[in-house]
Amino acid sequence: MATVMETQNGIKQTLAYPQKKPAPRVWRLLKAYPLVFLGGILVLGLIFVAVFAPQLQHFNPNQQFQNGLSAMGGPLPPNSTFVFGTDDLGRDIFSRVLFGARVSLEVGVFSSIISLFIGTSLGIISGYFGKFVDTVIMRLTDIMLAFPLILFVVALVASLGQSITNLFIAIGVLGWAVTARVVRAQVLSVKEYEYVQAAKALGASNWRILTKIIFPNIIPPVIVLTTLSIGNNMLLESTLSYLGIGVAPPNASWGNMLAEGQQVFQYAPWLLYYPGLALLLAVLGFNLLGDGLREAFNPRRVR
Amino acid sequence: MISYIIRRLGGSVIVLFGIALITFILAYAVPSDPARMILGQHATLQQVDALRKQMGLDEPFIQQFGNYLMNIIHGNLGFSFLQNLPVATLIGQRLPATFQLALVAWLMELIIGLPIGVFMALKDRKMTDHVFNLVSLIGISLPTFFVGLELMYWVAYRANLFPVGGTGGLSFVILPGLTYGITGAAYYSRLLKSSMVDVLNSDYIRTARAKGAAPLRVIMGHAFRNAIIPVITYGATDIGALFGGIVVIEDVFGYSGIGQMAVQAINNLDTPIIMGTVLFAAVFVVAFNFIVDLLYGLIDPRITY
Amino acid sequence: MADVQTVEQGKIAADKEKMPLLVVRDLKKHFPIKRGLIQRTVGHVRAVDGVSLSVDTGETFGLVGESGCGKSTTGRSILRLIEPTAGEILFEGRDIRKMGSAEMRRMRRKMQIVFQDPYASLNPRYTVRQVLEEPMLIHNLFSTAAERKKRASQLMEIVGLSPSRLDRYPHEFSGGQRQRIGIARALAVDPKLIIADEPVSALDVSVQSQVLNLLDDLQKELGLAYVFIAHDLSVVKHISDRIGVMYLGRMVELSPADALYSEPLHPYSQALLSAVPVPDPEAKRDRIILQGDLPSPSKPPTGCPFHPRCKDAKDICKTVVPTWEEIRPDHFVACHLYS
Amino acid sequence: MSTILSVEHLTTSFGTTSGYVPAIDDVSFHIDKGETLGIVGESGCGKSVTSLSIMKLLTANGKIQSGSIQFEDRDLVKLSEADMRKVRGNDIAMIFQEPMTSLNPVHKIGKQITESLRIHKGMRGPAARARAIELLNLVGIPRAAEIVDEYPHRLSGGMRQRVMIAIAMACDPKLLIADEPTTALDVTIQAQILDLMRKLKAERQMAMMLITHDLGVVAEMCDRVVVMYAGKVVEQGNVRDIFRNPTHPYTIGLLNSIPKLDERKTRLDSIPGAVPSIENMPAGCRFAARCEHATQRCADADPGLRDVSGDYQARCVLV
Amino acid sequence: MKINKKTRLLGVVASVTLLGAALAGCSTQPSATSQAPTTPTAPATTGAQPVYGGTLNLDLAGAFPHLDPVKAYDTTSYEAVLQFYNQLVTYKGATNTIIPSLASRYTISPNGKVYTFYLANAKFWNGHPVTAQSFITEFERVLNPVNSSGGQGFIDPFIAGSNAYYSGHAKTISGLKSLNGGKTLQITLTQRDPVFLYVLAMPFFSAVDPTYIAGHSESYIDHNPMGTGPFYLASYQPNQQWVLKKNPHYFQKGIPYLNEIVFTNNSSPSAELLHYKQGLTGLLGYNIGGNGIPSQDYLPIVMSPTYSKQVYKVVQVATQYIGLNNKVGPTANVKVRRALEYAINKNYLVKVLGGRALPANQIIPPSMPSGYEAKLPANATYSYNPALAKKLLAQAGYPHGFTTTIYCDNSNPDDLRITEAVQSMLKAVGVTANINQSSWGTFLTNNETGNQPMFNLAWVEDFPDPSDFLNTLFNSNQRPVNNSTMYSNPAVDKLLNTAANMPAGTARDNLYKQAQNIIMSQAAWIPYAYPVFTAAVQPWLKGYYLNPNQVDPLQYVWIAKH
Repeated sequence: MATVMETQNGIKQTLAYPQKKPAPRVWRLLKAYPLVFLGGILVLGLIFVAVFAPQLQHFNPNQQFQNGLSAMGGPLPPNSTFVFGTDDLGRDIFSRVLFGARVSLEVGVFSSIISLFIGTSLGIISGYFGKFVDTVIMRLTDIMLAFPLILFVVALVASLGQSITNLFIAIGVLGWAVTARVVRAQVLSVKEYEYVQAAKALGASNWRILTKIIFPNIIPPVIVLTTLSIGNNMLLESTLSYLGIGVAPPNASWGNMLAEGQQVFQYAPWLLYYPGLALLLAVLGFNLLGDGLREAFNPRRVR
Repeated sequence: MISYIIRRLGGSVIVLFGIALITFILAYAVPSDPARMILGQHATLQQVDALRKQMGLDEPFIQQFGNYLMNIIHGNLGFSFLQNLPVATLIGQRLPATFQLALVAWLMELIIGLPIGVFMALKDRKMTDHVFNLVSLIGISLPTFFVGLELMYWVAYRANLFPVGGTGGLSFVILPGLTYGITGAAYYSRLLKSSMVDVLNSDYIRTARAKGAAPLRVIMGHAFRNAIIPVITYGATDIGALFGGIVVIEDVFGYSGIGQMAVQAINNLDTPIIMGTVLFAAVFVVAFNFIVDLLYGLIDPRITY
Repeated sequence: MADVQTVEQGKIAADKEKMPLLVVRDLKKHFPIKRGLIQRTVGHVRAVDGVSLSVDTGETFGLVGESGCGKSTTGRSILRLIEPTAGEILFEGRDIRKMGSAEMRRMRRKMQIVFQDPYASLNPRYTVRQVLEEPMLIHNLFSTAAERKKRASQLMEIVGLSPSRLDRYPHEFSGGQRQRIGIARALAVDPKLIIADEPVSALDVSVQSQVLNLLDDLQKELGLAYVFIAHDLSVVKHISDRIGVMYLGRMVELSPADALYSEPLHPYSQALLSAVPVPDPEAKRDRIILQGDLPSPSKPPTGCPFHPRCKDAKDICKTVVPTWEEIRPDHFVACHLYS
Repeated sequence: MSTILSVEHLTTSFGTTSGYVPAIDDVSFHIDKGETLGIVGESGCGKSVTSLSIMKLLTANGKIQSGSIQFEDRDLVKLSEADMRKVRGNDIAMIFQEPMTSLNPVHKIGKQITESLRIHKGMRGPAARARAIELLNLVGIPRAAEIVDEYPHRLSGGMRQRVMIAIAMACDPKLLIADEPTTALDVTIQAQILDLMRKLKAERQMAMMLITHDLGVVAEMCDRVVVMYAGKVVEQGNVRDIFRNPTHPYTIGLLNSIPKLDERKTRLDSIPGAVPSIENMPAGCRFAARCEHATQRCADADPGLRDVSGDYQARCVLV
Repeated sequence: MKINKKTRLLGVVASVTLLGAALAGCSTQPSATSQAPTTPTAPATTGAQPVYGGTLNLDLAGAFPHLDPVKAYDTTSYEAVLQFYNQLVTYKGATNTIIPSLASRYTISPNGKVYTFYLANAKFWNGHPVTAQSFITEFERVLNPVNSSGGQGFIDPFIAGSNAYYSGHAKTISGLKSLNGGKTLQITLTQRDPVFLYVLAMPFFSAVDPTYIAGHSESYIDHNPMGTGPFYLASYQPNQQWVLKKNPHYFQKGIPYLNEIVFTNNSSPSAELLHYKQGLTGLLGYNIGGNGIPSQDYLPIVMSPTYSKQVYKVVQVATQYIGLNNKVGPTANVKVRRALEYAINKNYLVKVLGGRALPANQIIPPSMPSGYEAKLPANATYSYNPALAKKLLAQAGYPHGFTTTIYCDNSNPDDLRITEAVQSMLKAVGVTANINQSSWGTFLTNNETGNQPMFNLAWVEDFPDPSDFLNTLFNSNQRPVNNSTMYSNPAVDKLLNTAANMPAGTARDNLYKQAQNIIMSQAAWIPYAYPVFTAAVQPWLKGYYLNPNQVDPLQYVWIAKH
């Protein structure tokens, strides 16, 4: 939620008329805000791992190895065969971490796209047409924002049934409110710009103003918001897995690996650390990138 | 002012109605039979049917929702299937514990977050800013249960500084609170930083400096109160949500608060509790948003109602 | 305000053979103030409260007044960028307030606007060419991209910019150049009337004169009519043929430009003129310093709106709204001193 | 007349991605006691940077690179931040262009006026409040005893600028720096404020540095004037001299491009082109590109400030 | 009854290990020896002289849902009630032997229908004496439909007049008589009932104070017990802490030893483990009917040389199995079911459970006194053989396997792990199984439709009799609620129905064995494990033992100097 606020804030800044064109600002941005490099590298790394997981894997991630469990039935610590160790079903953690990247990314991206789509549409409608429609949509937004998100997602998944699709539908359907608010605020302020007035004076239709002027202006904050929300949703997936309603087994997501790992963390911390580190880096990557993009879209912050 | 409050309350009622409706639809859709849940497996089909009738589960949706609303208005949030007590009583029992934890968690966030935010604003664009920024982002990027488990193991068990878990006095809430502080402080620090940077660039700060005010005076006397407004907005939603139950952390530390009850209810599909806690948490969020709107008037004299 | 109408109508009737391009009659724009539980409208901000004027083809009508007097609202209401509350706006004899949205859009080709802020009135994401071609696309003026580009280059030359810079973004231009682009955009549809809303207020003196000269040249070449809105009396006086002085949503004086300077009638016009700093250290100054601030347009004073600050105020000024009268040929004023 | 402030060869630069770029370059001028010095120029000429350099209130990326600012017996450039704080608001006060944003919206007027009294005079409580009311009366605010407990948003722009002046006057400064004090105001309100400033200055024998782009304001208010262009002083001297016989082509162009009320000209003179950007300053005369008299030698080297007469200099080869 | 294997947090889920019969079960308290093939052993703790006093701290995973004996049917409540209330009879130590309790002695009429209980001289905490009415009131409460008591089915219609009372046709229960001025309670049954004494040992049938019951509301009684038990509830903070104090007037002289027991609500297994390691709590895995040591804590305990010595174990009278639908889907084909039997590596599953189970090969667990077969006929015996499984699947017409769904519930992390392991084994023979995990309530509702193709479940005895497994779960008249695999075989039905009316003995046992052999040969279930209950006990906590019937020994334990 804070990201929202911040983003709203950032948007306020983005509203200022850019003194400089965004493109040449990129290298200045990198200099002024080096962490965005790190974010970009982490996100690219994540995408790479997700795409090439089958090539990088050591074993089938879902295969349970008889020699993957200790005599007592416990997981094995990292060793020469299983470089990240095994989990409590004797599966190779390394390969599962690789494939977990896919699932986690999928959940993060698809749920964000859903909320992006709903939120942007409603935000534009609300902001541009105002009046009664605006009141109704904003009230709906208030309602969504007042819900305890985790409880609600959990209850929704419980009703829909547990599956990866339902998971990102639930996260996505519940996450649009923030986007809608940000988009609406952006539409409202862009609407007041003199160049919108100018277009109106030139005889541009509502549709033209909406698509050619307002829409391009809401893209930057929405990109920032979406980037941040991908990371947030990956994190949310891990929390939901912890609560027992994450991605359906046996598919590995970092979330359900962590959830499994937390059960034995006192005995076998590697079950927690490898997926935990992977998740941390990925979410951090998106946060850094979103942060950097916010700076990039904010003309006042790059001198 | 009065009419603003009334109007605002009216809006809150609509929001709460919407929440009740969505919650009810959700519970209605849950694939589990409340009568069977209450009676257990030994009950005969006749017994179950009788109870369904008695509970009004055979009535049409609208009627059931109407009953539900009437009950809520009378303070009756329903009856837990599994714990055999009114949901309102159960929430009431856990409320003090959750309040205590929520308050400490929130304070932790502020204690960690706000000073870092001010510091980052002062060191804007310097190396230290980047370092703090990275650290705070790492805080945001960590799953709370991960942080909780690590704190439990290292701080409570290994260093033996706090109880490892359970419910009790203040010492029991420090670690869960700290967990929340670590993972949540970054929102505050970053929010405060960005609004502080804006404020520090404003004309009236230059006026204050032109008067010869020292940096501390400029920051605390002039910038802070102006910069804190967006932070308060977030803080209200945050503490509202916290009061409604700190779901994951309560579970990690085995802390018997509302969040833990909600998690257990979800695991068992004890729908009256789920609905009750969702509604309850929403009430807090709505209430705190309301309070904040009134608070703005105190902080920012430009706002009148 | 009925008088206003009749007088203006009289003027129109007199000039029947020469129909003005734009006639505005008793234009009003009231913004509601909402309060209370059900957001009842408890009052109105009378931003524009009965303004009448006319502009001939090729003429510059200057509208001057201090901030909040309603001059910008008047300008935008004329274009229906803000929907007026009441009044008639006749453009070439047709009431544009009665036009449907499609017809209105076509009408917009003939009336254009230039804004104050050259930073905010150009879309930062468009190149100058896109900015200039936008009106052509809206009105389907040319069928091919080449034609549009040719016209855009032409426009650039007209406003004194190099067509080679067509593909640059607005931020790559200086303030004065941006204002030229804004003018070029307005010209793209071959308008007959341009409402220039504080077009030079954001510009430095040396650049301001360039833009004023450009507007002058364009008028001569293209036969444009301007409604020139500004707070700077010397600029308005320089460019305008006739000037209307506004105070608190009303027109208080309307006269030919030179007459307003040489013989301002309304005490407010006199104060305004005397307050303009003269760039001559040896000039003689008989400054009238007005007392107090502009009253709120939501609660305008009774009678003459200017009476609380007027040095010549009489008792009647407090209660009776002065009528709009033509004291001298083409010189109108609303003041009890002259009735 | 003794000099109160003497700026010598002041160069202030701002850090950009392409290194430090001077915003004002080798600026020298002085202000005598009780005198009003006007600094005039168009946007970006460095007039505000000059005033902020004197106050040492530059933003984080700006720094004074060379030169001295002699105020009475001290060189402000060399003062520590702590010592500088004792000067600000006490010996030198400043008012700004935007009265709407220059007051802290969340503090009452009284608190904002008394703040410098608390900082510099240790005055607090009823005494400070009484002084605040006195100051509000001084700047012509009606109902001062009520206004002192108001928040800034309740006041109009003109009133706020009066409050800003009251704040500046609080510690009886020896020098008042007014940075475009009336630019954001309406012309009738501007007249009120200029009137007030003139009155206060006369009463208090205070020196004033008036920064403006409006030659009319300079003509009305100032004794001497410094004309700046693109970070350099191009001309300085007595107001009458400069307005009657401007020497520098820029000053001439500027004066001629203003539309004047008392003449009806069909065409204004104007200066062609635009100010060079701070990052691409030409090596020679910075005005050369826009100057009708420019020759190759103007482009080759900066002509430097040249004496026209005793207290009158211009930076032009024509001198 | 069906159990979900995690009752730690659950109330209504009645996973009670009921009525271990005289010979059933095998506990591994210090002196006991095991009957099961490979029962783990536990350390010895007896020997020293008991010490009085002290406070025992215990972590409690959830609140006590009920403290009213009428309602206490879940494991947590069940054990709590045993601290506060006494019954006519109870179990002796770690055995399944019934001994008198509040009844100092009892007689049974030769026809087995009339039980006479001579009451001991006991008092409630409030000083009121225990009389026959104390029990009659409780029986009436159990039979009162308002209370929806889980105990009703155990005495109705076995006690004379119980059904008339339950259905409201009688104001009293004719089979209950108070004799001898309330000192004697006589119970008349409608027919001979060999398990009646075990029924009476259940907490449902505790002595309650009629005046207390009359004076307080049901919900008050449910949270404020008034019994005769060894401990009374001194104070409680809802959901946080329950403080039990020693009853100084306990009718059994010499016990309890402890002054105080403090239950602290702590649902975090990680914190529970650390508490135990810190020595703050006396036991890890309190609540015998529950899970014992939480599954996530088990490995850290048994892998540690120190703590592994402190582990107690007992094999439960229960079977964990994968149910295969006999009516719909590919598993309706017996060849497919038999193929799947060969696909499951039970030893691996036991390993996944960390050794807290014995591999299973039949429906009846070895801890059952009768019915367990040392050697099954060849056509009912399956061993892990994926190659054979594949071959059989091909023969059944599924050379490329098929896609199906395994249902399981979410109440215990082990459920999912086992299901995942099964999923992986099925994959190895070409069968793609999706896992549908849901809450216990949803699972159960769904299970009882008889439409789940495959499901992971366990069955724990109600009665130590093979009928409780075979008749309840495989008789076609039990479809679909209990017989949710939809197994239907007239021959088996006939065997089961015949056996139900036979006197106990070898002839009857053999019928059950025949039935089991047929069922196993038709592979209705894949039984995979007999669960083992575990607890870790601090070395300074003496006198502890595990009784298979959930009678926990808190009144007998004492704290040694440490």
